[in-house]
Amino acid sequence: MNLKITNISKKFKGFELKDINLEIREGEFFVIVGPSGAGKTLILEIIAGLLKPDSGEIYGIRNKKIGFIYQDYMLFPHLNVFKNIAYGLNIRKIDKDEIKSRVENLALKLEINELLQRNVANLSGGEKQRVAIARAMAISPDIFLFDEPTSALDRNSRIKTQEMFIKLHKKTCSTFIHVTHDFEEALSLADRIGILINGRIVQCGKPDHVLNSPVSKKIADFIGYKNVFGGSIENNTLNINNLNIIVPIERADFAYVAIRSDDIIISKNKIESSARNSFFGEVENFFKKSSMYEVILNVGIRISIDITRKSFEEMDIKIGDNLWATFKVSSLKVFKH
Amino acid sequence: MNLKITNISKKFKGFELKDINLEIREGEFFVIVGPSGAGKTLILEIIAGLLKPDSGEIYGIRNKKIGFIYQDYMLFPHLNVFKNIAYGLNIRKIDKDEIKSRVENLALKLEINELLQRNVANLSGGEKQRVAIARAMAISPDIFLFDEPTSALDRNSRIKTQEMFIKLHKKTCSTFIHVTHDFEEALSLADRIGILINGRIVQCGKPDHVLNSPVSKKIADFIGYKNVFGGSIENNTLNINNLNIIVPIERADFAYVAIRSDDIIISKNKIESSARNSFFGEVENFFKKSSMYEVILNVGIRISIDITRKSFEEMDIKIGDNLWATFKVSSLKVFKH
Amino acid sequence: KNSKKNEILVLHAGSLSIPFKEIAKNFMKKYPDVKVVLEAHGSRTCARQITDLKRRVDIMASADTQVIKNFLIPEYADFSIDFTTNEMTIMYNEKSKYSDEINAKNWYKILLRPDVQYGHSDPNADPCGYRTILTWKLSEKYYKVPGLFKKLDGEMPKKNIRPKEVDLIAMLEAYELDYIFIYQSVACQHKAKYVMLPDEINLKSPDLSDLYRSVSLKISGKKPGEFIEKRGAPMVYGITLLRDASNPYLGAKFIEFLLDKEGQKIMRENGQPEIIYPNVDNYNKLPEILKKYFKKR
Amino acid sequence: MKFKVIFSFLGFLLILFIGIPIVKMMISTDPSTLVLTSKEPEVYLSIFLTFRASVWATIIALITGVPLAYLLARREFWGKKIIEGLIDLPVIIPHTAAGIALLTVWGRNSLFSKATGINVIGTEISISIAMFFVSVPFLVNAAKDGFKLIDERYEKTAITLGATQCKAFFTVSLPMVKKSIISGSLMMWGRGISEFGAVIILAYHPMTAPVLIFERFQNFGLKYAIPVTVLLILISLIVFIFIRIFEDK
Amino acid sequence: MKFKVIFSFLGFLLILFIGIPIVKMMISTDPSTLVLTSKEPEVYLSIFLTFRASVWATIIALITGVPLAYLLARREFWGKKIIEGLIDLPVIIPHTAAGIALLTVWGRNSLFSKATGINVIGTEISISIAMFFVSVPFLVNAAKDGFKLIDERYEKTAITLGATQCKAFFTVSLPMVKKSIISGSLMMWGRGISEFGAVIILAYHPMTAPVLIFERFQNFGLKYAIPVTVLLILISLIVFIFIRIFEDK
Ligand SMILES: Nc1ncnc2c1ncn2[C@@H]1O[C@H](COP(=O)(O)OP(=O)(O)OP(=O)(O)O)[C@@H](O)[C@H]1O
Ligand SMILES: Nc1ncnc2c1ncn2[C@@H]1O[C@H](COP(=O)(O)OP(=O)(O)OP(=O)(O)O)[C@@H](O)[C@H]1O
Ligand SMILES: [Mg+2]
Ligand SMILES: [Mg+2]
Repeated sequence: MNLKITNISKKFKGFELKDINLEIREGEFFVIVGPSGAGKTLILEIIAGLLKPDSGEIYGIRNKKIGFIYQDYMLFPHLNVFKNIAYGLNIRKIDKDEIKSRVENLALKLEINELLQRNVANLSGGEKQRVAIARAMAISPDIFLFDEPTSALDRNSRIKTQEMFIKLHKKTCSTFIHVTHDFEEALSLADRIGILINGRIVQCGKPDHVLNSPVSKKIADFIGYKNVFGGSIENNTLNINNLNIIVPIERADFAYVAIRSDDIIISKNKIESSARNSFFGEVENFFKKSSMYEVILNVGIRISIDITRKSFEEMDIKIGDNLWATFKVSSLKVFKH
Repeated sequence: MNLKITNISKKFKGFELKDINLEIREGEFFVIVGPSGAGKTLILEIIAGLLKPDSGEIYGIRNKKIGFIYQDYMLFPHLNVFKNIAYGLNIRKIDKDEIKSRVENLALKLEINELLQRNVANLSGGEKQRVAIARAMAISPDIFLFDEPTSALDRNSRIKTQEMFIKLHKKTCSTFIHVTHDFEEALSLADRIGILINGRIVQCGKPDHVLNSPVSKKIADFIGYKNVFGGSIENNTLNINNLNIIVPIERADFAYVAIRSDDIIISKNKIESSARNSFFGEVENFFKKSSMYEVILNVGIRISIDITRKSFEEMDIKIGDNLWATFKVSSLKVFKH
Repeated sequence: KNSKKNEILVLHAGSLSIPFKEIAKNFMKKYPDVKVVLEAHGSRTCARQITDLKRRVDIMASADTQVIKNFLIPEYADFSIDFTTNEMTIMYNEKSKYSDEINAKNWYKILLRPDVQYGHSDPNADPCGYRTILTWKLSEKYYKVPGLFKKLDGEMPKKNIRPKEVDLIAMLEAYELDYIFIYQSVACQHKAKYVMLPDEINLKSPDLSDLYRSVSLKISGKKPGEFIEKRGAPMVYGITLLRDASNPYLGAKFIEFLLDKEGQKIMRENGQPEIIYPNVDNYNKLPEILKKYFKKR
Repeated sequence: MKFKVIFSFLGFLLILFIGIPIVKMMISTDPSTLVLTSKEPEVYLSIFLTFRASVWATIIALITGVPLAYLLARREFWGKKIIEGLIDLPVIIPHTAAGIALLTVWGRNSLFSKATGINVIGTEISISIAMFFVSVPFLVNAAKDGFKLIDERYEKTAITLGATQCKAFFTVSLPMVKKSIISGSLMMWGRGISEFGAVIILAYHPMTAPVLIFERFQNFGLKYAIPVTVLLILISLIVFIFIRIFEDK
Repeated sequence: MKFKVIFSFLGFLLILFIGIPIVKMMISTDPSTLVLTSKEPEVYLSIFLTFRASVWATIIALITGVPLAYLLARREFWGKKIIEGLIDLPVIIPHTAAGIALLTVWGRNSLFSKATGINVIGTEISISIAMFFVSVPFLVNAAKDGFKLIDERYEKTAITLGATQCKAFFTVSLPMVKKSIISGSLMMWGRGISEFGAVIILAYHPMTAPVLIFERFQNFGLKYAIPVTVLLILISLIVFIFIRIFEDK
């Protein structure tokens, strides 16, 4: 049965979760992604039935086993790691040996097998998080509700855990509702993504689609478009700071255009190609990332360009260099707000 | 005065912090990075004097104002957001108006200005974290101790917060000791990085240096080298699964070689170049990341290659394609363990 | 408090509370700069305050002159004045079962009815308690019903015993008991109904002391497990001035006031008439101003 | 440093205040008297009776009071403050008055007695009733304060893991406030033991230790009352220390 | 659902058990008598005296007992269990015995009195002393249990923010256990009010409310004792409810 969330609203002083409508297919891996304070935790709590919404209904959750992972873990302080993980199994009066083997199995997968007899109070942040994940997984839920389950993990553990989630999802056919503030994580996990900003689901769709077609400036900002410019468009041209950018729509009183940093090519000489936007400017700054460089080129407006470490080194880029930036009209996204 | 940590050890059942020696220059931005459970929080607590080490000494911390941010925030539940941030100022009996303006300023910077009158209990995870940061910053400490202060933040907030840290660091000349499990974050913040694995500082140095010259397999794994192969070397050649990789050292009974995924070039045809390692193989799998693709190529061994989204699309890579992978000898790192 | 001048501390049996309060009031009216402080306890507890807790007390008045003689003389006091008497009665209220039938002749029959609950205070702790036992024993003779004492004693469950007479009143007021054995003065002061018992059994009349002496019971002695025999005797209240009194003179003045017309009048009004031939244990040690009351004899 | 010294000093004053009278009382009794006293059936029977009756009161309070404490800590409902006030009341009611009030409710003429035909006055049950009445607020309040300090989300977590509300209560909330409840139970048990005024109205016999002590004091003096008291204190102290050590396990 | 019903039922039993005797006592008094009683100086003076003496005892206990509770909750030291046991003891000591023990320490013949020349027996001070002794464990234990449930790292955080240990205690630890301490103070205050056995040994005069109630009962019977009791209960109830409401602010 699908999980259907209809018209959920919840109002607080200073924050409102408004008219949330979602239909999550049975067995789907759905990721809700949004900035801090967007209402992600609230939605999960409402779905889990831990918080009563002001209005709206949720269908398809009754009698389902739920695996909820709180953002702050909520490990039972009076139980050790083993007993925390085994809690849901003990409640179900499962055979002791069975419990033992299941818990140890999970612990092994999550690399917390050496902590099983430990007190939960003095675990490290990441260890706590993994215990919380194990505890939720132990009961083989029909629906997983994960509240930022990887935020305290280092990259390797995170990737491992993500891989585990994907495997688990394939194996169990459970519905996964996963909350994260990390769009990258959403991309690599989700069947579908819902973007939550300021208490509203602003876009919902396949990862690819969301990534390539954000429908508003806010979303583009959130999912990492660094180049977003607003202005009026006439004759397929957006004029901004005396710069004429050719865009794929003909006219608009006001619109935003956005382009991803890695959709822009940088070169010493002007590239003659089908790419119709080409601007000359000066390198203002650059930032080193682990596998690439971000270059800020001032061509009248500041644009941010990602290039590989290799190209960066080959081109020997320095602040003050004059370079060309080129991009295709088709890689520009346009939206009204 | 420099902060000098000498021979700090602390033993628990199942975990040991061993012989930590660090000298952190006054005004330095030092980042301790390590996987979950490595002992990062413990080190910070010891530096802050909140935890007594079994042995060892710390010099240069006495009479210094410390801004400590706990991983789980430790916001005072009986005070509202404003009073939490103002706590350290109130303790110092600073003028009410002054406190008000300072707190509001900080809150504005951290985008929590609308929460000032709120109860801390029902803040979102990221909001709590920002309140904790503001509270520590309010007292203008001489030494900042940050325990994963950005882990609960979404990418944009994180970048903003990181930028704020950098500005703050420039402006205040305070010493920053920043703990994170995110190597990327370490790279973009640190003057120097200390890598902590399993209770030991295993490498310490400038970000660049650490990134390019990991000294062990563990470190290479941790900082994101996906291609690490071990074997014996003879005649500048590492033989592994009948594959001969030419390496920059002449011989070794056993050694690891590592290469970054983005140091490998992929092509349909063999590239004739100075790069002396070139292998032919089949695409086994690929993963989409937000700005690139990771391709797993089986050339006898599985190697992971990062390519830009653009190249990926241009080359129209599919599983089963046969491609060449090429890399330079000089981009191979070699280490003994 | 003992350092305060013109203050006297009077410890007295609970049953003397009301008359003593009034006497103290009038006394203080007469001597406005004197303050009388009254404390009510069980008679034995009063004595314990002095002997065991070493309280500095001026006057002690007991419901049984024997308490003063046994506990206080000669270590803490020199004499004991018998100053008033009392009598045993059966107190009840409207809700008591068969209260409309009971009288001095049939009370024991009514008490022995199976649905009637009666009680008395602890003979070991309270003079009123052992006096009840003595009354029952005398009744057996007086009403000529052999085995009456055994019956009365056997029919009453131990749970109907309370340490002091006031605790019994609580039981009566909560309708837990129908009848309780208590001093006439107490019943009178509580404005309750009571059965007037014949002098032969109510332990009031000094004239009948020989009769009273013919019965006895054992009560606990100086230490646990030890018993002494208590013989019947007319009910006599004793009062004494403590040797350690902080204000011996004022103390004597208070006793004088009590023995004098005004005091005796108050006592009488509260159901505790004066003894016709007041008696003193040790005339020589009496303060001078008190001697006059006993010279007559 | 200064802080620690001042705090230790203040605490020390309190310990002296409590300790001196108790120690003085203890050392005023020579051990041989104590041994003799402990062998008197009247004494040890009454001490056991007291302990037993108070244990019963405490058990009943755990069964009824802890659920109430939980509701008071977790729910909001109309009249809650009044109930909280009511629960506090027995603490301030003078003991004799409490005894009398209980007598009217449980005595021979009460509805309870008439309905059931049982008369509890003068039995061990009535002793427990008196003890219960005067001491149950200490347990309820300790438990309530404990529950209040526990994040409700722990229970919610247990529920998502498949626990019923009932199971969540017994496996999560209760163990988490274990210390508060043990502490409250100890206070209640101890408070019950010491009760005299209310107990004596409901039952003079069988004699509880405080009644026996009072009786001995009145009839035989301090010399015979103190050893019983010291015995009571010593046994209780052992129980207290034992439970305090045990509770940390 | 079932859970809620059972819990409410059990709690309800307890409320009935406590409520019926109290309500019965209250309704047995007609309001006019109550008004008359409240106008008697003897009555209102003794009630005020009782409240005042117990307030003093509670204040002293806050000053000495809360620091002790803090140390007991936070530090480990030799003999801690013994001190904890000792602190619990006054609860179980029969009240008369407690009074007698205090008399030997504060009385006319005590070292204290001889050294200072002050005799506190029979004064308001001695009433507070008796109240303090029998009721301080309730405050100390409530505070201790509260401190135990608070993460020590909050204090550490305050210290890194520049607070001295002392400041951290007053600005963080103390406010965080405020509820436990208020609750403990209320219990202590109430327990002090009801004390009879120990108070009467140290001070029959000035008369506290329980002594007055006892005396009235002894001399005039229930009819005169109950209105004073009801008055005491009503005033206390108002105080309790008021503080319980206030504490949530
Ligand atoms: N009880 C409450 N009263 C008032 N505001 C609340 C309450 N609970 C939550 N909020 C507010 O609602 C907003 C959304 O909270 P929520 O915890 O769902 O955020 P989130 O999306 O999970 O963020 P994060 O990624 O930082 O955890 C926040 O601004 C929070 O302060
Ligand atoms: N009191 C303790 N007793 C036993 N082990 C402890 C104690 N405190 C910490 N540890 C262990 O020490 C190790 C390091 O803990 P620490 O909290 O420093 O990790 P961390 O590097 O901060 O990890 P994370 O990134 O997950 O927060 C962990 O394995 C933890 O379980
Ligand atoms: Mg959240
Ligand atoms: Mg940590």
